[in-house]
Amino acid sequence: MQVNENKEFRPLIVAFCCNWCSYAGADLAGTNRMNYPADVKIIRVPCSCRVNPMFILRAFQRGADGVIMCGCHPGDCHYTSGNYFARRRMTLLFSMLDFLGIEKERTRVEWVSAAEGAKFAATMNEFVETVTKLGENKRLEDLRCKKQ
Amino acid sequence: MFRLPVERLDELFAMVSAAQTLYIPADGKDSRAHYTKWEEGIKLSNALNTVRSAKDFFFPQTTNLCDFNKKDKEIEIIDNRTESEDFVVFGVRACDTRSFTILDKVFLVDPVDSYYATRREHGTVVTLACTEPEETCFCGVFGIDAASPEGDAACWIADGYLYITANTEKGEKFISLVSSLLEESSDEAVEAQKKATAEIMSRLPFNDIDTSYFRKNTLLEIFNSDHWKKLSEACIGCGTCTFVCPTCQCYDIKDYDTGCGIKRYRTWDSCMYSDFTKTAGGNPRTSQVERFRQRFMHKLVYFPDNNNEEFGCVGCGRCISRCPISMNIVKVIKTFGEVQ
Amino acid sequence: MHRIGVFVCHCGTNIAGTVDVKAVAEALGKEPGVVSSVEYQYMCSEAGQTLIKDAIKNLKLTGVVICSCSPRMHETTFRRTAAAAGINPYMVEIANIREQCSWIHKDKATATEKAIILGRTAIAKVTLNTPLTSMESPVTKRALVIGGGIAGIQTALDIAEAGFEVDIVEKNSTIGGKMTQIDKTFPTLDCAACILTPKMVDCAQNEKINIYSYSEVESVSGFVGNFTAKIKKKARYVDAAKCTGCGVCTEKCPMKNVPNEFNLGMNNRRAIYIPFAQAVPKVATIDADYCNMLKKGKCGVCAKVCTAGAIDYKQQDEYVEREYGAIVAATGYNPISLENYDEFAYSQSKDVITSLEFERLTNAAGPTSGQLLRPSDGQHPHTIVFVQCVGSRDTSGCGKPYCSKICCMYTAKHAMLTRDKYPDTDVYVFYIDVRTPGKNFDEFYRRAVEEYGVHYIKGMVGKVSPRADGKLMVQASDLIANEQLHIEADLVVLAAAIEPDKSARSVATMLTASMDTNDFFTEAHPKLRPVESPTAGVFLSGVCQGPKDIPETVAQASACAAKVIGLLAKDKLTCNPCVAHSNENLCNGCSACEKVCPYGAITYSDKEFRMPDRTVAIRRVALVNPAVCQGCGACTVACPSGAMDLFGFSNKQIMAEVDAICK
Amino acid sequence: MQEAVINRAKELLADGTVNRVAGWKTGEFSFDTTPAVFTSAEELDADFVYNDFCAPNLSKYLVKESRKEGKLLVFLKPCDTYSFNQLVKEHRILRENVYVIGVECTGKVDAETVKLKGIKGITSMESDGENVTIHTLYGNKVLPKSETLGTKCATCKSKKHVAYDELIGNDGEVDEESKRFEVVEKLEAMTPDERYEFWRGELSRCIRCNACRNVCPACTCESCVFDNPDSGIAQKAAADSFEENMFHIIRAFHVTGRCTDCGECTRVCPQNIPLHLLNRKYIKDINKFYGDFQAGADTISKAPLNDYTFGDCEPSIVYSRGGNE
Repeated sequence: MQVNENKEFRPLIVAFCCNWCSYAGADLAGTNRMNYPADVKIIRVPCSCRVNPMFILRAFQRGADGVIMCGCHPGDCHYTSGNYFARRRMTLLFSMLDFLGIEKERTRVEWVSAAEGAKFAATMNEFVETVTKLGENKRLEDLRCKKQ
Repeated sequence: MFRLPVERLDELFAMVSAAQTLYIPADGKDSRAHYTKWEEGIKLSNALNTVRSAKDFFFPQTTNLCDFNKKDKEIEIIDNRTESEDFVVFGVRACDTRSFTILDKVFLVDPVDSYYATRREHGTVVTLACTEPEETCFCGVFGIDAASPEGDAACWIADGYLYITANTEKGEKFISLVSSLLEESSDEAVEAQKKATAEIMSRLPFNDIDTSYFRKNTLLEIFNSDHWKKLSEACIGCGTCTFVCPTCQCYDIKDYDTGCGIKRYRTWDSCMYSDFTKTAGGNPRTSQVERFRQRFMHKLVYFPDNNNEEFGCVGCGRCISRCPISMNIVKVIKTFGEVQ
Repeated sequence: MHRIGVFVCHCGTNIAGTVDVKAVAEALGKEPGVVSSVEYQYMCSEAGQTLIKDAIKNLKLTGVVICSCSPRMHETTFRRTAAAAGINPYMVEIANIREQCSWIHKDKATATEKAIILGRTAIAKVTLNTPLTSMESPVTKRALVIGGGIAGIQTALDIAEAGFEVDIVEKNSTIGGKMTQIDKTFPTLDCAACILTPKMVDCAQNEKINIYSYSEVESVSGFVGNFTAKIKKKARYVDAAKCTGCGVCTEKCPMKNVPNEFNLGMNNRRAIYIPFAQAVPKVATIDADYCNMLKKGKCGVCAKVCTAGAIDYKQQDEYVEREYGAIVAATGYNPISLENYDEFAYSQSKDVITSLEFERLTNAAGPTSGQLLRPSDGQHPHTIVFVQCVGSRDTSGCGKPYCSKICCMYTAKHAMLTRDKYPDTDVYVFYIDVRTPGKNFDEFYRRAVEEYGVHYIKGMVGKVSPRADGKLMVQASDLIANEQLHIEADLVVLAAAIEPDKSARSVATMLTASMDTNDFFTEAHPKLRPVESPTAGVFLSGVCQGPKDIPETVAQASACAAKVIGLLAKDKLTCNPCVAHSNENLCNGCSACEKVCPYGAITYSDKEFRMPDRTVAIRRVALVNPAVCQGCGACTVACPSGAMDLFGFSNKQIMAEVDAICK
Repeated sequence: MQEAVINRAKELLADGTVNRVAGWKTGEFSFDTTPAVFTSAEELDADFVYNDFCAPNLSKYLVKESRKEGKLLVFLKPCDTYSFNQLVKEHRILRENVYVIGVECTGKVDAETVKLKGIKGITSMESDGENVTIHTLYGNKVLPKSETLGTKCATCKSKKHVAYDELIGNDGEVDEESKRFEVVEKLEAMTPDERYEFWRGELSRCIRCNACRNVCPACTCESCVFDNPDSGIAQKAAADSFEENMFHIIRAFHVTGRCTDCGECTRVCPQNIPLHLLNRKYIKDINKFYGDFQAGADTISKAPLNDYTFGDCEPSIVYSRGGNE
């Protein structure tokens, strides 16, 4: 999160991308020179099933305004079943965040294949826009980690 | 002695809080009493005591001691303490009030804990006498009179009036702050209430438990007793008893990396935890029975050994009602007492 | 203390054009642990790599961060560079500042700021990297080919030729696949059987090849070099070792009206059958669905007439477990079901047939012994309408969105052969486009039009209505003449789209190989690795990867064989060291990790432990087999105590990355 | 009931089937009971109780007890048997070392519930199964037992024993009409802002005493991630609102599909935070998204988070569903 009196609010987005599909999809978006905001920073994981809910909370704690996880389409997981587990984990985690009254729009899962550079860019553009509208993450922030 | 009609309590609170921050026990959404910062609309709770003790005001669960800032490859140390403002805690019961004296013996002896000392300096404790003690109360065992609480100023609510008297200079200052609301009064009602309360106190189930065993026998005898194993058998190792206890004073110091610097803070610790006093070299207490023993040895043996026979317990009874498996200090005292 | 070197690549102007590489190098040089931070034109070049190697040696670097293109591009390159300079290759991290930064951002300040953050993130990660050593695993020098069509046959023959053992598992009672049903092949018009059957015989005779006919792969476990497959040999109620293939039983069996699937149900066979004369293995099979002996316990004729004593009504399914180093999927295709295309009256009239049925009608071994006769009345048809793209290139959702690729050519073949043999026949072909990109293909098609006078009409057939007199009214549009046509046809032939065999999906699941939305197997790279699946050790041969004609299938089959041979020729394989590992002190033995592991890499053992309270306890703890683990990380999240972690992507590393990004 | 239970325990001790008995004994008051292990008939006669105040779930103790020398007899209430099964499934309890007697339960009286009714100074309570007589310093009161039940019992899901070697008393049924999701539904019907306010109000009281975790039969980790400095998230105190949220989200997540809804977390919370609602939310979600699942109902089924189907709902269901779901 960067907010300055003179500057407009820019959200900080952490994106977890699986190595085989979505990270490659993100690369393809780059290769095709598609644009999406620099607010998105990608972390490469071997598979969406590597994403621990702890990582997502950690991102929010450290000041992220939105967290998105991308993986292979169901049925296409490089490891056969990883994204199925990830899907259940994230569904329940997001539902819990919603239950606690934390804006559900700050979290997202998208399936992006290695061939879907355009989808990757479009998803990121849309997600950044959504989070920008929501503004700063207040409900899951850690005041200790605020930048002075 | 001064008094004001109970209906005008809000005026008193308003007047105090205009000058200083005021905390009173008030019922929370969970229908239990918690110390709450007073503002318009907050009502004094009828509950006997708060869930957490009043030690939080002087020894909060977490204290930020200092910060370290990393700038490139340099490290800067920041003392981020600001002088705390004066505050008043109103409605502290006799047991919790006594706990401050116990904590003082730990934190105010050399080397003085400046974080605690500052808070003590700035805080005024206004106590409130108990009228309806509960089954878990056993403050009398430690020579505390629930009907005559200590503190900077002491209050009684009797016959529709709040009676107040000062015990210390700070207490006098407090009374003079609100003197415009008070009228001089005799202490008849208060004395009558003291008598009534004493009568109830005498009927309390734990009123006469005998702690003498812990002063008559040697430290090692108690330490090596077989009782500990059986007593601690069901202990689940949570920190409930220590965290609701007004006299538990152990803490841990941790460094927390915030990403833009390090915050060093201290936080309550519990001897019931498996990592209590864990060091690089290991842990001196490796089983729950040892940890359990530590807590009661501390309160009933080590503390009085070092502090003129004074026990490290005030009989507030919180651990009795809060322990998930109903194990508590009374059970320990009784078990040892029985074999005498 | 770490000594990290940061190397920022310009990638010519690819990065330097949008990112101020000097500023990035300077900013990252201030990060804790970084002892050197430099930029260079092309890090991946010889000179760039030398720069890195020299820095590692001279500055005694313990970790390397390269800010460059995607790790998917050059991670291996830079790992090798690091290894060459004497540090562990896994002490290298790549910050992707090209694909995920310079190429997507236009504003230099923004891109530079982001590049610094990405670099900082890689530094945070590399600080927590640990040297990893790759394990080696042995290679079982045998290949499994699933599917015994021309693709499987060619792959098996080529692998065997190189001296490795191959097993072919074919679910039908003979190998040969679809090609056995085809009469002639385009564009040469040579007889399919004449070129296929010698290869089938070669397979049978090659001592390196073992054919499991009438068998299916039941399960596959293991990993590249070390697969174990369980093969189900379905009971055929005939002892294959004794059967001589004489065929007497297939003539004497009283159960005469079993639809003959080899001729697509256009004639009948017996309950005991050999699909066709050149079947390999030439062994009879009893169809349990029709055999009276098996169903009712009455009959036994075949056993009586069999002089070899090969009939065994009590035969059971048999299971074999074998180990393989590589597995080839060659599961082939089928024409789609035409139930969604009722407008062509396929189910209403016997005279509306598919192209494959047409092949059988023109084949000497077919139901009409090669005479082109109408299935309904056995008369010679005079007007034949061929409809192209039935279900292909169909985006309506009824059919397949892709081009089936072979239909244009075989229809030209059918039309040409019909006109050649029966010059009195009128032949119409309705097409969307005629696609003939292949050697001698267009010439072939032009001959059909120019020499044989086939009427090619651009347009789709709207409706086929069977008339009481047996004629088929074909309603169509001619898009070039822009007019509606009504043709009275005797026979309508539909070029049905082809789709992967239904068994492919379960094979893919067993092999953990991925598939596209059409159930074709996905190749590891569409251009550069077209015959490998993304799953190591699994290879693709034939139409199971995408529509192909015979020459392409054979070419791919051989390419696939070459890849398999390359794998089997190795004695040992280097495993990915980024695998899961369990901290036994934290492990609860709860089995959560085992349940989510797709590779069965986790086992449990009871071990003795000295507990914190100085007692000794036996605890059940998880054990990861690093040779089997593929490093997905599913177990790390399933583990509640955090005992399970992943090398290369540890909890701490990922959290450090999160922290660095959010700093 | 108590007599029958003690007699059977004595028999099993005498015939050598078991060498220890896990049960309850009275604490300082008749209404607060402590789990205990008995080794002789004399101890059983002296201290063993089984009455309407034996709320503590004994299953978790078996993780350690079942690894000790000899077989142990344990008395399990219906809800405890679910925890027991779940722990057997996770290989935490060695089943062969435990002899389970299921004991009938009609709900346990909770002193906190009684106190919330404004009854002070309770010196003892007696229950005849219908009514509870409460003796206090300030006089006696009688309440119907149904009004004295703790949250875990008031919203009981099942009175059926799902694991036992023998039963004493009657076996009950799974309560299909259980109202246990009522409060969760009420919260779901609120706006996110209201929910946020609600949970801040509750979780801000958390003192991270770990009572919920340490009593939880699903939390039997050799070392909890929150105690392990290497996990990167270990913090001793709820120093910040984030820590309060984090601890409870992760804890609930870790027991997802494993929590049997025994309700101990809420029973023991010294700050009376309705922690069971978090677990129930997960149970409700799982039932809705992946089909009904009751952790601990058996010892073989796969936990929902360790399982999947191709057609599982997408995480986007969280955005698309209405406020009432």
